[in-house]
Amino acid sequence: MFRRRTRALQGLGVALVCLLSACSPASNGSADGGDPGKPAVALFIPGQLGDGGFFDNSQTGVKEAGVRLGLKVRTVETGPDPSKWAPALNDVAGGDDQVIIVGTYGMKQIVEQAAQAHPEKSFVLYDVESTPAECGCHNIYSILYRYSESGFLAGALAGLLHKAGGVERIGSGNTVGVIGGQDIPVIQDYINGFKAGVAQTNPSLKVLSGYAGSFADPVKGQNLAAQMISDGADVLFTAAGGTDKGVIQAAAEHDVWAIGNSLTQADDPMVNGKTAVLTSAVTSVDTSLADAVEKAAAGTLPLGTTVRFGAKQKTNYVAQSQPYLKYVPEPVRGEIEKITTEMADGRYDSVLDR
Amino acid sequence: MLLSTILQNAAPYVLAATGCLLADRAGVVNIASEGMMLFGALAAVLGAGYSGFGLVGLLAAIVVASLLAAILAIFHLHLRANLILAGLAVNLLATGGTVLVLYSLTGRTGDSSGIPQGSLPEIAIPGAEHVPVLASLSGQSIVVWLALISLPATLYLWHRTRLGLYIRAAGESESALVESGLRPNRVRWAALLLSGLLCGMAGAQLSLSTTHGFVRDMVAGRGFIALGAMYLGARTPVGTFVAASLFGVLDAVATVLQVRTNFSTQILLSIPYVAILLALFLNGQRLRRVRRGIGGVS
Amino acid sequence: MVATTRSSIGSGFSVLMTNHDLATVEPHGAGEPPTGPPYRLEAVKLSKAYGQLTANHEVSLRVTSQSVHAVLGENGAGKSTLMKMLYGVEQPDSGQIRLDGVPVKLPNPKAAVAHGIGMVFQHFGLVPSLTAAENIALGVEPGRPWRIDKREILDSIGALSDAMGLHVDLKRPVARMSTAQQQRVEILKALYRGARVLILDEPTALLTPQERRALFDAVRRLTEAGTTVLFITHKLSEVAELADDVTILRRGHVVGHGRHADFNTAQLVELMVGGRPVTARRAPAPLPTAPKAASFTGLSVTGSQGREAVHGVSLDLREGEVCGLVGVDGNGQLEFLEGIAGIRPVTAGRIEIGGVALRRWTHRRARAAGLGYVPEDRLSAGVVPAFPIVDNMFADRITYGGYRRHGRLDKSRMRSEAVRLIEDFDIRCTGPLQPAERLSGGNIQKVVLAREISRGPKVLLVAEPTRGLDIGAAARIHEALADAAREGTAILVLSSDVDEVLAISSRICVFHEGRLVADLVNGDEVTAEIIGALMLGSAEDGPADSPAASPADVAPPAAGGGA
Amino acid sequence: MSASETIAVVPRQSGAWRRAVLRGGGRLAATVALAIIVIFVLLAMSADDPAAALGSLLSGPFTSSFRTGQWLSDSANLMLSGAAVAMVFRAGQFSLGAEGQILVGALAAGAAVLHLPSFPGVFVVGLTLGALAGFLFGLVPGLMKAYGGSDEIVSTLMLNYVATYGFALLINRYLQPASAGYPVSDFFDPAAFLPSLRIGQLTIGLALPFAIGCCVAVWYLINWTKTGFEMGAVGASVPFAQATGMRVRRSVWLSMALSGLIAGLAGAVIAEGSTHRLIVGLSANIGFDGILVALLTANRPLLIPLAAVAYGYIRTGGDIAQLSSGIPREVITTLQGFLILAVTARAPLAWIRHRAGRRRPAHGGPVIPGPAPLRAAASSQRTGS
Repeated sequence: MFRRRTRALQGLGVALVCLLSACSPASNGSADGGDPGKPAVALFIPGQLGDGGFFDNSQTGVKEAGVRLGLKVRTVETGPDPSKWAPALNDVAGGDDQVIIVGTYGMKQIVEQAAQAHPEKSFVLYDVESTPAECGCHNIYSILYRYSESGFLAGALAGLLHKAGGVERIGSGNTVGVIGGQDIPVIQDYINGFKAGVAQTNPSLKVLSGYAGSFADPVKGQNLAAQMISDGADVLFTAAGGTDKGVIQAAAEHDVWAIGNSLTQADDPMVNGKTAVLTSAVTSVDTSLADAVEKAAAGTLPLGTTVRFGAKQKTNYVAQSQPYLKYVPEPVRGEIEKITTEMADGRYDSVLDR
Repeated sequence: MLLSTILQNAAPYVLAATGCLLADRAGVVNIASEGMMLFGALAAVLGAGYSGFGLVGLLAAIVVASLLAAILAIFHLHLRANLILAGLAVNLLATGGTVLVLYSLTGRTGDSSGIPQGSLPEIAIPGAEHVPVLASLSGQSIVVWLALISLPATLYLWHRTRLGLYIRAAGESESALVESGLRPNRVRWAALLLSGLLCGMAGAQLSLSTTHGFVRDMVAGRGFIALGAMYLGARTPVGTFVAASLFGVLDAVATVLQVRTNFSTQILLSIPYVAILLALFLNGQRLRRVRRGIGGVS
Repeated sequence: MVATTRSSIGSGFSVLMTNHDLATVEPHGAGEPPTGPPYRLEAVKLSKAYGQLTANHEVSLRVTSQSVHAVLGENGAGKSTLMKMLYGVEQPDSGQIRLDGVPVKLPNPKAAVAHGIGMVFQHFGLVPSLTAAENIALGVEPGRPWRIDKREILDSIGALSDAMGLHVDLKRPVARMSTAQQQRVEILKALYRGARVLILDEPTALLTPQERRALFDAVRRLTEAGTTVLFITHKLSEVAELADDVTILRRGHVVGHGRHADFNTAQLVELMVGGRPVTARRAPAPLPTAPKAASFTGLSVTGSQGREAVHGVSLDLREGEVCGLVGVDGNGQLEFLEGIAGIRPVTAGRIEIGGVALRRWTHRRARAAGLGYVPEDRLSAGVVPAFPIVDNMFADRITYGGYRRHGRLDKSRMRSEAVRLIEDFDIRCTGPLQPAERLSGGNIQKVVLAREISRGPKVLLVAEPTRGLDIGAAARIHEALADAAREGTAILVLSSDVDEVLAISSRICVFHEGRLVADLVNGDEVTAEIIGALMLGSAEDGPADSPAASPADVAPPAAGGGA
Repeated sequence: MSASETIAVVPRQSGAWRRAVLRGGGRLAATVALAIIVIFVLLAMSADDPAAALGSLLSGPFTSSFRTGQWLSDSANLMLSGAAVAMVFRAGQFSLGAEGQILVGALAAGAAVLHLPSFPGVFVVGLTLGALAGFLFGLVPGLMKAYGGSDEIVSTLMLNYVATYGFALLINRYLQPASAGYPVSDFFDPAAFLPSLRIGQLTIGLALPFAIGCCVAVWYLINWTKTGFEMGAVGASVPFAQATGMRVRRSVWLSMALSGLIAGLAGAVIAEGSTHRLIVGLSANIGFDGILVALLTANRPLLIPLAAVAYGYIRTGGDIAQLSSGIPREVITTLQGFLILAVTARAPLAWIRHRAGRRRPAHGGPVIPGPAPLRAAASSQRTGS
């Protein structure tokens, strides 16, 4: 009885203190640097940074461009609670930032609403396309990515490595594998692209695929990879965020090649002193966003339009990493070069766009 | 290959479940096993990475996880916080704390890239490559070996040592211990610290052997599964060991199914949880049959 | 298991017959009482207060070596506090404890054990799943910390139990032992720790008369072997049977002490209750000829272990009769009662209350049909200690939808009715909102009875109505039951205290091995000895010896009952 | 978690009341001080300007009326979740299943409004189905406990995972539009949005009064109805409930199912009032936050709105600090852990006193347990556990 009361009091007190403290002067966020004349840029992350891929890459791109151009740039991370996204974006849109960069499919309508409410601001919406006709907003520049192209390149590489013969760690087995994080459309694009790439270059290869069910479960990634390896796979493409770590680990353990999806992975290919990541099939979100920031700074952001970034914009490519240059035979590299060029010309669109 | 995967997967379950068992039998449901494993995993990476020695990582994992156990012990045993809620709180501390520590050390919130990679020592059996079972065992990390000997060790603890006797007594009849001039809380402290130690080892296996590196939330419910395995094993050492190993097998089977079939990932991933639910129900039915009469409600 | 029980009961039985002699037995070590110190154990002017309440005021106690010393007093007289101080559980505010004339400090039980003092609590401090040996050795295991010497444990305990005649299966978990066996384990546990002074806290509270005999025999053997025994009780008969010396406590003060033989029963009662009226054995109520209130036919009931504990028992109850239910613990009488109450599954048979037969017997239906039930364990099943009196009093009626107005609970009406019941049943409390946990045991039982009687049941089932209560409170409870019977309620009362059953019942039913072996009209000819014999299963002897035993409504089953 | 406050409130003696206030005040001050210290240490670890971050955390929700509305909306969700938890705790059962029940409730509500033709008030259908689904999902561990004797802590914990995976699976398979790049459904029709009131920039959703209504309903159920009384009694003592003719099993499953119902409603309210669609991660741990809210009030339903508003303030403040100062979100998670520890710790003062050398045992009673626990042990032996 008594205890109950004191604890209830505590609850009340917490409220009280909060209310009292509300009188203290508000401090609005201030990011460092930035020329006063240039637009302030906010990168809005509807989720958490540290995914080792998509969001981290977008931050890299925006920051890099911001520093280069002397812009005031800040990142706003809302966390995975979707009920916070709309209010948080409204909050940001109501602030001082002139350019607001927002990604992922789930943000489409939310950004459109914010754009409608704040016609004076410029929005960059990446990874999904806004439909101006529906929302009646023309201050959104949309960026789409052709993930399937990256997958295709990785698949083509895997196929060609098998065809070439005599490549280190590539055995006589006839199997390659691809591992995704969650079973969601974006990742499905990667996987379908990979399968198409293998089919294009080496149709007799068998492709294993699996989802870890999480972007943050390297143990599951390790398990899946080890299983694929024991089923004969000697090249593994991974598109699974933090889960990638496990895949790469398994590749190192069992002497097979992993193909990553980001430059970071290609730049740091070692696990325990052993090279595991052959290269990465990059979809450079960072480049596309750096490009957008540049255009925004210059006042040339093509609002109301959509750009599909891919091989054509040179954002989808196979990284020229050390191991790639060392282990992949010259003819194969040439072939990949050629496929990338052809892809940019739209030769594989029919396969890729399903 | 499959057996070695199973061993690798089962080791954390076995160790953590044994930890839950010790705590549970001493009268403390260790719902914080998840958090202990998580912080253990991070500490292992940091310890091994910065010192260059895998064993230091293991030690760091043990110390940090035991520290969390100590927090739980202080709050539950001395400050009389509700056990389950304090356990949840420890889990929250681990979820948030690991990221904050990672952030303050590396500026990254997602994973431990940038910290030198370490690895647990591995124990190989010379000449075992061609012997069927030994081959999978050889070269496994020290933690897997520890998991294997955890069963005989627990049984020895149970039946041959004072601590084991006291642990079994503490959970069932606190008054008996007190009357024998013993302090139940000390026994619980010991059990909780041991529990932390085992969960720390389990975490180290995840981040220093099965994979190399820490990823936020990488324990992904394995601590809760370990807790469930303990219940599934009817709170006995052998049962717990078998049930925990079973989850290692289940993981491996799910992986095979994911790679070789088009089965829905979500369904495969929820199998362990459904299995625990079923086991709980069946076990409850069995107990109910035994004590039929005075209600079915414990 | 059955064999063990029987043999111990068997030995007790022979003593039972010489009961009358025991009352005049000379103290042990006859002759001059020890004239001077050192006494084995001595308490000098111990005082202890809990806040406002003085539990012990300058209590002194002298225990002669190798004697049996009884500490007699009503509940709340301060007996337990005294014992707790002697065992180091509580610290005296002032005073001194001496062992063999030497003052000792007992900051905790461990210190007491180190000084050779052992205590057996009323409710056992055993770990159910550990074996007897593990329980006995708990905390003092021989061997190194990382390796207990099991052989050594079994050998040494085995030797001890042989020497003391306290036989138990050392490898059996205590969960699977009878109460008496568990008590033996407890005594062994104390002795194993080197206890030479053994404190027994109401040791007979949970025992059957036969088990009590066996215990007393064991206590005798212990004193012969050199142990000094101090036991707490509020039962005069036990003092008469066992004690050499006695110290009587009342309200925290010593009001009398000396050799037991120096007191007669009337003096002891006088000292103990301080001149309050005490119910002696009540004249047996006449067997009413009123109509049947309930009839139970061929009931079989499942017991705790899933086995059938009651085999086809039939019994009729008439309005206004008080039927006592006795049996050695574990012979089905409790299961029978709980089966009728609908707490346990009844697997066969027919239950009729007020002429209406009910199918799918549950407690809820039983209550709806007019059954009242006072459970055995009043603190866990009789009341919710944290709930106020009013909630405890009307819990049954609330759950049946009573006390509602406009769909919500009518708390003010409940409160005013509670006030009335508190008066009627003489419940000592600050008001209907006082939580039950702050009441004494007797008043808690009155709350339970107020609840069960005030709903006007046709049949009232009562288990252990006065266990652990002092004489005054027990008398009130007995009055309340008698009043209810006068109102026409048929009462079935189960008690492990045969004297109580003899005092309040108009009829006595004896259970043995799950069967009703005797159904007697209570009268002066029916004695504790006869009932005791029947409880042991000697169905042929009992009624034959007793001319008053009338053929029961239900004939006892064929000789021996069969299993 | 025993329901010690039932039919009657123990009469208030002015002295005791004042002592309670003083002691409560002391504890409160300590808790708040601890919270602020912890926040500051965490911020110092992670923010460039900890003082500014703390300032924006503490004043955030009042810096614009939009943010105020956001705070109230978040508080409403917390209230519902807290009411669900308080419901089951007051009935003496333990459930950690609100998280899963919220997901299931949201899923049912969302699936309904996505498939139904739009008509005014369609949101009510969603709420009803959400509540129903939550009820059924809460019924599962309830029945498992009542009829199977299954430990409800483990079962509810496991069911949370089942709900999480099931939620993702169903959205993935049936509810997401073909073009989606992420498991998320279309937005609901505006008719399925929870109505809200706009006062200038301040938006107050129907969720708020609705949530307060739910808290009152739980209070009424527990304190003024037969069913609630039964639940309290069953929670306090099963043998007692059995011996007084109560329907023990019904009470167990009903209390857990009703808690599920409220959590399901919370899910529906979040879907219809906050996210306006189904999306993976929708529950965002609010089921566990509900435990904290219920705990802050010691499971008193009428105080839950206050506690939810207070806790919502810190949460929203944290969000705003994150928006404006760029501190990692984990500061709030960690703080939450500390807060739960701080409010669940029941005897810090006694312990400190004990440590300081008083010879009184920490638990304030004799070291040797009296008859009650022993008795319980003895009776559990008897019933053959």
